[in-house]
Amino acid sequence: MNFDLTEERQMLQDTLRRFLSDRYTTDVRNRIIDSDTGFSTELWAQLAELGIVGALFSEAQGGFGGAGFDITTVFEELGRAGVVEPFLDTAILGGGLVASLGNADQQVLVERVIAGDLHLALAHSEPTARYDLNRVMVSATVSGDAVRLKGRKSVVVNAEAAEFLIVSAREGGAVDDCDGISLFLVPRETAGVIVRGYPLLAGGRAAEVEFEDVVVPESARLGTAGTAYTALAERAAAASVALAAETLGAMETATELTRRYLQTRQQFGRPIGSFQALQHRMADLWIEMEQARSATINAAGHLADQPHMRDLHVAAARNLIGRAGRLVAEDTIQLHGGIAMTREYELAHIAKRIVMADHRFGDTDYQLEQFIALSA
Amino acid sequence: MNFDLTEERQMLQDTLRRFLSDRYTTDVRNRIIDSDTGFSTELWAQLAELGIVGALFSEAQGGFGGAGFDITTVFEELGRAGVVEPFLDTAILGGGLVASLGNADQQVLVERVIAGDLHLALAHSEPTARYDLNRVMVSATVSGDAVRLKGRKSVVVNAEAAEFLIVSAREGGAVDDCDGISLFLVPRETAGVIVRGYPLLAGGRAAEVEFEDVVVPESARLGTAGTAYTALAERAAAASVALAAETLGAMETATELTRRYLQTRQQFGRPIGSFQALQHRMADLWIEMEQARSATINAAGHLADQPHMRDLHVAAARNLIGRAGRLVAEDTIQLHGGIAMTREYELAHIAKRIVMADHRFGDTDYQLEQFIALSA
Amino acid sequence: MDLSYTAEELAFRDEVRDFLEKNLPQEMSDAVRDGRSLGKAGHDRWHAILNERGWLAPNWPREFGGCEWSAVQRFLFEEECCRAHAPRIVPFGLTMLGPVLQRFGSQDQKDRFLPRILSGEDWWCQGYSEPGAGSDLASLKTKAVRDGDHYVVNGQKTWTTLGQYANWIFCLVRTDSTVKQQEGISFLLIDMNTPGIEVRPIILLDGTHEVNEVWFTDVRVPVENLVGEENKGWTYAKYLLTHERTNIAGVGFSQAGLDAVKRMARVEMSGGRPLIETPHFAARLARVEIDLMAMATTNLRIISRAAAGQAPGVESSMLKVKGTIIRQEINDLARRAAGIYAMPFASEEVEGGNEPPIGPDGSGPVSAQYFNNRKLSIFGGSNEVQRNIIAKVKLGGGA
Amino acid sequence: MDLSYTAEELAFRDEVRDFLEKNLPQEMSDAVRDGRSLGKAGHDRWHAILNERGWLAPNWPREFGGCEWSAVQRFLFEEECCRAHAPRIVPFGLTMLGPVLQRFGSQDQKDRFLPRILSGEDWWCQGYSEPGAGSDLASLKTKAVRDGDHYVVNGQKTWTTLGQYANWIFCLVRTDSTVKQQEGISFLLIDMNTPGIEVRPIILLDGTHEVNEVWFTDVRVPVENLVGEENKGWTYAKYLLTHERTNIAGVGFSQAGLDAVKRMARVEMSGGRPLIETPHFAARLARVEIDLMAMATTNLRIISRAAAGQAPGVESSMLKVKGTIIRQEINDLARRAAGIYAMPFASEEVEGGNEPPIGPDGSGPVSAQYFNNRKLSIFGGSNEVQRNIIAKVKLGGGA
Repeated sequence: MNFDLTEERQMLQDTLRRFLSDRYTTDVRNRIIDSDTGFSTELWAQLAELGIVGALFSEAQGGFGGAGFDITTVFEELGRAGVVEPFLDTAILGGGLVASLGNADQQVLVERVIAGDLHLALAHSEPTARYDLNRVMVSATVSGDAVRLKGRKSVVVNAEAAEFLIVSAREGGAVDDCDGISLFLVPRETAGVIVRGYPLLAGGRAAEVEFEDVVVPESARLGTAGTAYTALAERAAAASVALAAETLGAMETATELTRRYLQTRQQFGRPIGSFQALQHRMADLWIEMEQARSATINAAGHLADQPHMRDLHVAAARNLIGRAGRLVAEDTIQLHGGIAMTREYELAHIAKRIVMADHRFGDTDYQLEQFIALSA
Repeated sequence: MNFDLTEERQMLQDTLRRFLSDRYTTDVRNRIIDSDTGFSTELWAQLAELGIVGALFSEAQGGFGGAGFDITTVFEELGRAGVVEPFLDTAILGGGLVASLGNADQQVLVERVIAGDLHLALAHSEPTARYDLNRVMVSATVSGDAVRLKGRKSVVVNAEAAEFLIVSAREGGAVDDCDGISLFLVPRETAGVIVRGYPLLAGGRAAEVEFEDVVVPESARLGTAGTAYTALAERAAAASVALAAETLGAMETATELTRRYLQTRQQFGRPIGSFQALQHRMADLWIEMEQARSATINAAGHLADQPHMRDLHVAAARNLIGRAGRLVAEDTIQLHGGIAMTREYELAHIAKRIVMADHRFGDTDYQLEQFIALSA
Repeated sequence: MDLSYTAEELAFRDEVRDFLEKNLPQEMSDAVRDGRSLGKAGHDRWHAILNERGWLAPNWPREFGGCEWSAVQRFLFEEECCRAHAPRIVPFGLTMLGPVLQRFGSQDQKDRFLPRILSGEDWWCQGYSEPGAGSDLASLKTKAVRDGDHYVVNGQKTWTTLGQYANWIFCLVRTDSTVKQQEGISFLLIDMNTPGIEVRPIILLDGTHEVNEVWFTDVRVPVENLVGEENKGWTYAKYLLTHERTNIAGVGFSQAGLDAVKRMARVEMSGGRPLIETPHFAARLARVEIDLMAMATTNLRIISRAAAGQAPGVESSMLKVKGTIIRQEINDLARRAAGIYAMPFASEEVEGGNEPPIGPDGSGPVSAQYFNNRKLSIFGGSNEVQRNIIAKVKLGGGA
Repeated sequence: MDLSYTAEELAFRDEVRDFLEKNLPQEMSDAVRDGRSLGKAGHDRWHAILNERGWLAPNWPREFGGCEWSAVQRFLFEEECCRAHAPRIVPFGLTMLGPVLQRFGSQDQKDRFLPRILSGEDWWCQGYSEPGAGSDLASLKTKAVRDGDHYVVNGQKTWTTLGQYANWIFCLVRTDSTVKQQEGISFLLIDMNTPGIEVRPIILLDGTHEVNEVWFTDVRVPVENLVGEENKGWTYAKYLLTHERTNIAGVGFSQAGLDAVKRMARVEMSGGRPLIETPHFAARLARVEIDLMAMATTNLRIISRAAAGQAPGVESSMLKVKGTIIRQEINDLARRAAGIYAMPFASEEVEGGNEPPIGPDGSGPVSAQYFNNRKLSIFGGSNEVQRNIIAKVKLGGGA
């Protein structure tokens, strides 16, 4: 039983926290959000150089981390600073899938991801799939040594910046079978790939992606045909651990901003932090923060477990954090009052990150359903 | 649109409130609870004489009320005083079923109920039925002009005091069909009726009732064979309106006791009602009280409607009151502290009435299920 | 006890419904339903339509051109407007300033300002809040110093809603700093075109420009623009704040919002069935709907008491708290219902384009509205202040 | 980061599990599981069994006959005891007074009292609370006046748990009324058989007799029964209250309670299927289970920090608040699970008879326990006091 970070992770945390607090200020971040690309290539390169991307891959994959607690260490800091750059999409999802399924040729992309000069996006969600990971209707039809992709993917985060889209498509089975799903590495510039981008409410960009009879070679497939679900589910779990940690970090910032505001803001002749009703609400938020931290630790600690145990802890963590996160986002805004409603105030962005994280890979209710099914 | 009580109901309310506040003190009530019968025949007679039972029946039935708002007027006051006498069982359920289904001979019993000299009990719940009104396994088999009853009924409130049990039994259909259920007027002293009584946590008594080949004449049936469900459902709705109003009355007492306690109880040199955290919790309780009152009004006002609309409002009211009631019961105890944990303090009993009401005719979750099904 | 409307009330409702069907432009109700901003032109247009029908000022006496409707009529009107997705009537002139002038204004002020509120010639905004004051409204610092037949105003107001469209502002200003906070405040009417006034936009967290800062530097205001007596402004301000607000619970908004959530949850699929049939979402939806059904009755009970001449006391605080909780919960449900489509930022540019919408109908603005409506429990007397009021009245003693 | 126990810890757990399997009498664990009272004889018996094994005082140093276990060992022991439905060890002598005497008691007091706590010869109770004091413990009024080599004690204590079994009581008494509240308090050990002491039962809302009033009328206590210095009692009391309590979160109790709820919900039927499969109940159950899984880790994190020598600060307040919320929520779930069988009052007479139980296994005491455990958030520093503490530490400044 040991709840301390290893020395390496402690260093990673310190480095990242220092870098972001120096460089990733509210002004800088809000300018990034307003930019056309929705992220800063310069900061991306610098963070990759600091080893932040490498920390998300194992040594075998060319990185120096990749375990649950590496992911939480990195993402808690990203969340704390409200970072909008697509670490989840390029590294955890895109890079992670190539690393776990790709052949030697394809693995080269992982090196480029770790070096910071390649972006990827997972094109998986579909209009009627909501959060169901197994529901894939985009079709892949083999003819000769070519594969024809057809269908639509929704809210593909980081699609515009990605050199390759990793596209899930069905090669067999019914619409919601786990079997029959394949992944393809599709250059975004391929003919017939129509990308319609838009900004996201909490920063960054996504796109609707239409595949109009897109033809790629069979060599674009990651792994064997129809068997991608296991890897997808594993990466979805990793993404959930990342999202949990990111939200936890954001909650830390939200409560810390509120703590300071309550100490300094005067009303009726005294700091509003002296009002007992507000004190008690803060106390409840701090308690939920501890719970959120524990749930994140549980999920990270079980990420390499058997799928059943892994998914049980992941669902538990994301359900708890979904509830606690909403409470923290709403209450910290309320405890501030009007100032937190303004775009310039750091909390506004942080609250958006917290709440919007609930819309990736299954919201609070979806996670509860999963937990119930897994614990039956 | 008019939310005022009629003059008659206002008088009924005043009379009942005055009588109970004079005569039904905590001491008196706690002695009643500890008694062997679990209720006071003397107070029962006096209340019947005041017209409290008659107010629960329509003029056609020999009473002078019987509408939703008559029921709420009476039961809110009963709830306010924490009355444990079986008005629900003898009048709303027992008397109400005889009045709506009984033939001329059987109707005589309603007169005796209104006069205060007859007790009844509805023997309906069964061990595996929980709150499902349609789930009846006790069987009724006709042979000649006799009917043979067999099976077990659970938590039959007021069974020991009842001269007749009104027993639901199945004469046809599957175990959870609405069709096929009949009601029989069974004298409690009939051979083969085994009554095992026990006290209830919130006052009053109930019993497990076993029917070991009990034989009654066919004339004991209320209404035509296999068609009792409609009347049962209507009385269950009336009982739910009564329970809602009773709980509302009890919540009034709980918050009023707490208001006074907060005003007088000193701690850290000032009344604890001056602590803002406690003030805000009280404010929330008062808000929920208004909501509970509105929900009760809605249910009472729709009691005579078509079953669908009636049951929708009943389910809404009982779900809301189930939630608000728990909040009020738990928070008023908490706001008091230790004193409210003692049996002598009025709130202890009131809180038990509030919470235990949730276990009759469907709890908060059951009502939510009903509401969802009815609003689909 | 009678839960039904009278025949007259029902006839009135039908009249309103009919009017809205015929006169509310489709593109306007579409914009309201989809959460798109109308701009000043849109507001002005709806204002003119209502004015033509004589239905612009439900709560004004007839002598000033109002409808003098009963509380129930006003409620019905508001409910029908919400159901039809009519634009909200901008309240600053009609609901806020109007009654104050009618009660406390000079004859000149009434003659000059009231008709122009109705005609739409004047767009009013409210100068109450100041930075640093928050819930402690009376601690305001904006100063007005008498100089001949003018006041010279210096200071800053904030959270001034739609101030960017306004040509007039009613302001609370400090005219005496030597007395108790509440006793040195006056109520001034200020032409926004006076030199020295600067309006600076505040961009809210959802990217909208609804509110503003208004800065006053040596702004000269004629003394005839003082409402009532000097240093009595706090009385008028309180009158304005507690002036019967039949729609404080926002029942109509909530009903319209809930309908929108249901529409979305019927088409959005989860696990192969419509979201509305999945138990956890259905439970959330049912609980809010149950709360709202009760709230509608609570609202009517209080309205009917007000109609019977009983002044609403803590009830309006209760309606404010619970009403905003319900509205915010519905916003939260809408966000949940939208699923992955809650993430896109449906900015005006995106929405205004020719592209088809990204998610199911109505999903575009849900997240922006969720965040924007956090204001409901903050502005207009925060829910904490309302709870203080409830406790103070019912428990006695200070907070 | 490593979420698993060490091999030594696991071996220890197995040893405890094995011991409980062999030594915990079946009828005793049945009674605990079903919520039946054990009486003094039952408590004494379990006390003796643990004492024989030397496992009675996990947190005492070895020199006084304790186990000197690590925080993790203590947690594992408590968890296993809960899982096996072992009776709770009565804490007054072992967990509360023992450490105070070891730290602040005279050599005579240690020699005289500590062995008798272990042997079970003395049953201690706690004389802290007074009527009218509540959360404001330091406002206590029970007076001790020095008279030769005795103190003469007058006053009243309340909420004295299991005082009806006790032959000794440790009391906070006022020995100086002229100074600040906290500075005039002393810590006295009083023989319950001294003339002038009267114990009056308080019956709780679930009909149980757990707590008492203890009245003192001219009770003469030898001065050698003063612990530490006169007027320094508040220091010792605070030491006692904040003395590391590894089980303040009650994780073991909650786990056992949740298991019981699941057992009941698997047999209780609703709409033709087991209650545990109905979505709303399943959702309640899942949320509590998720909270409890996190709480178990929170608890271990704080324990492991304590083991590393970091003093627990606000963490124990956090554990108290969330731990009691979870335990009470589980009690609420149990009541819900029981359905109509939550209504019967399973009094000792009813339960003690030869009749079969009325509802499904375990449903008998659920409602009584639900009400009885409202005390968890009231006694031992109410949850409101804990929140004050958390806010004070993290925000600074007073309440």
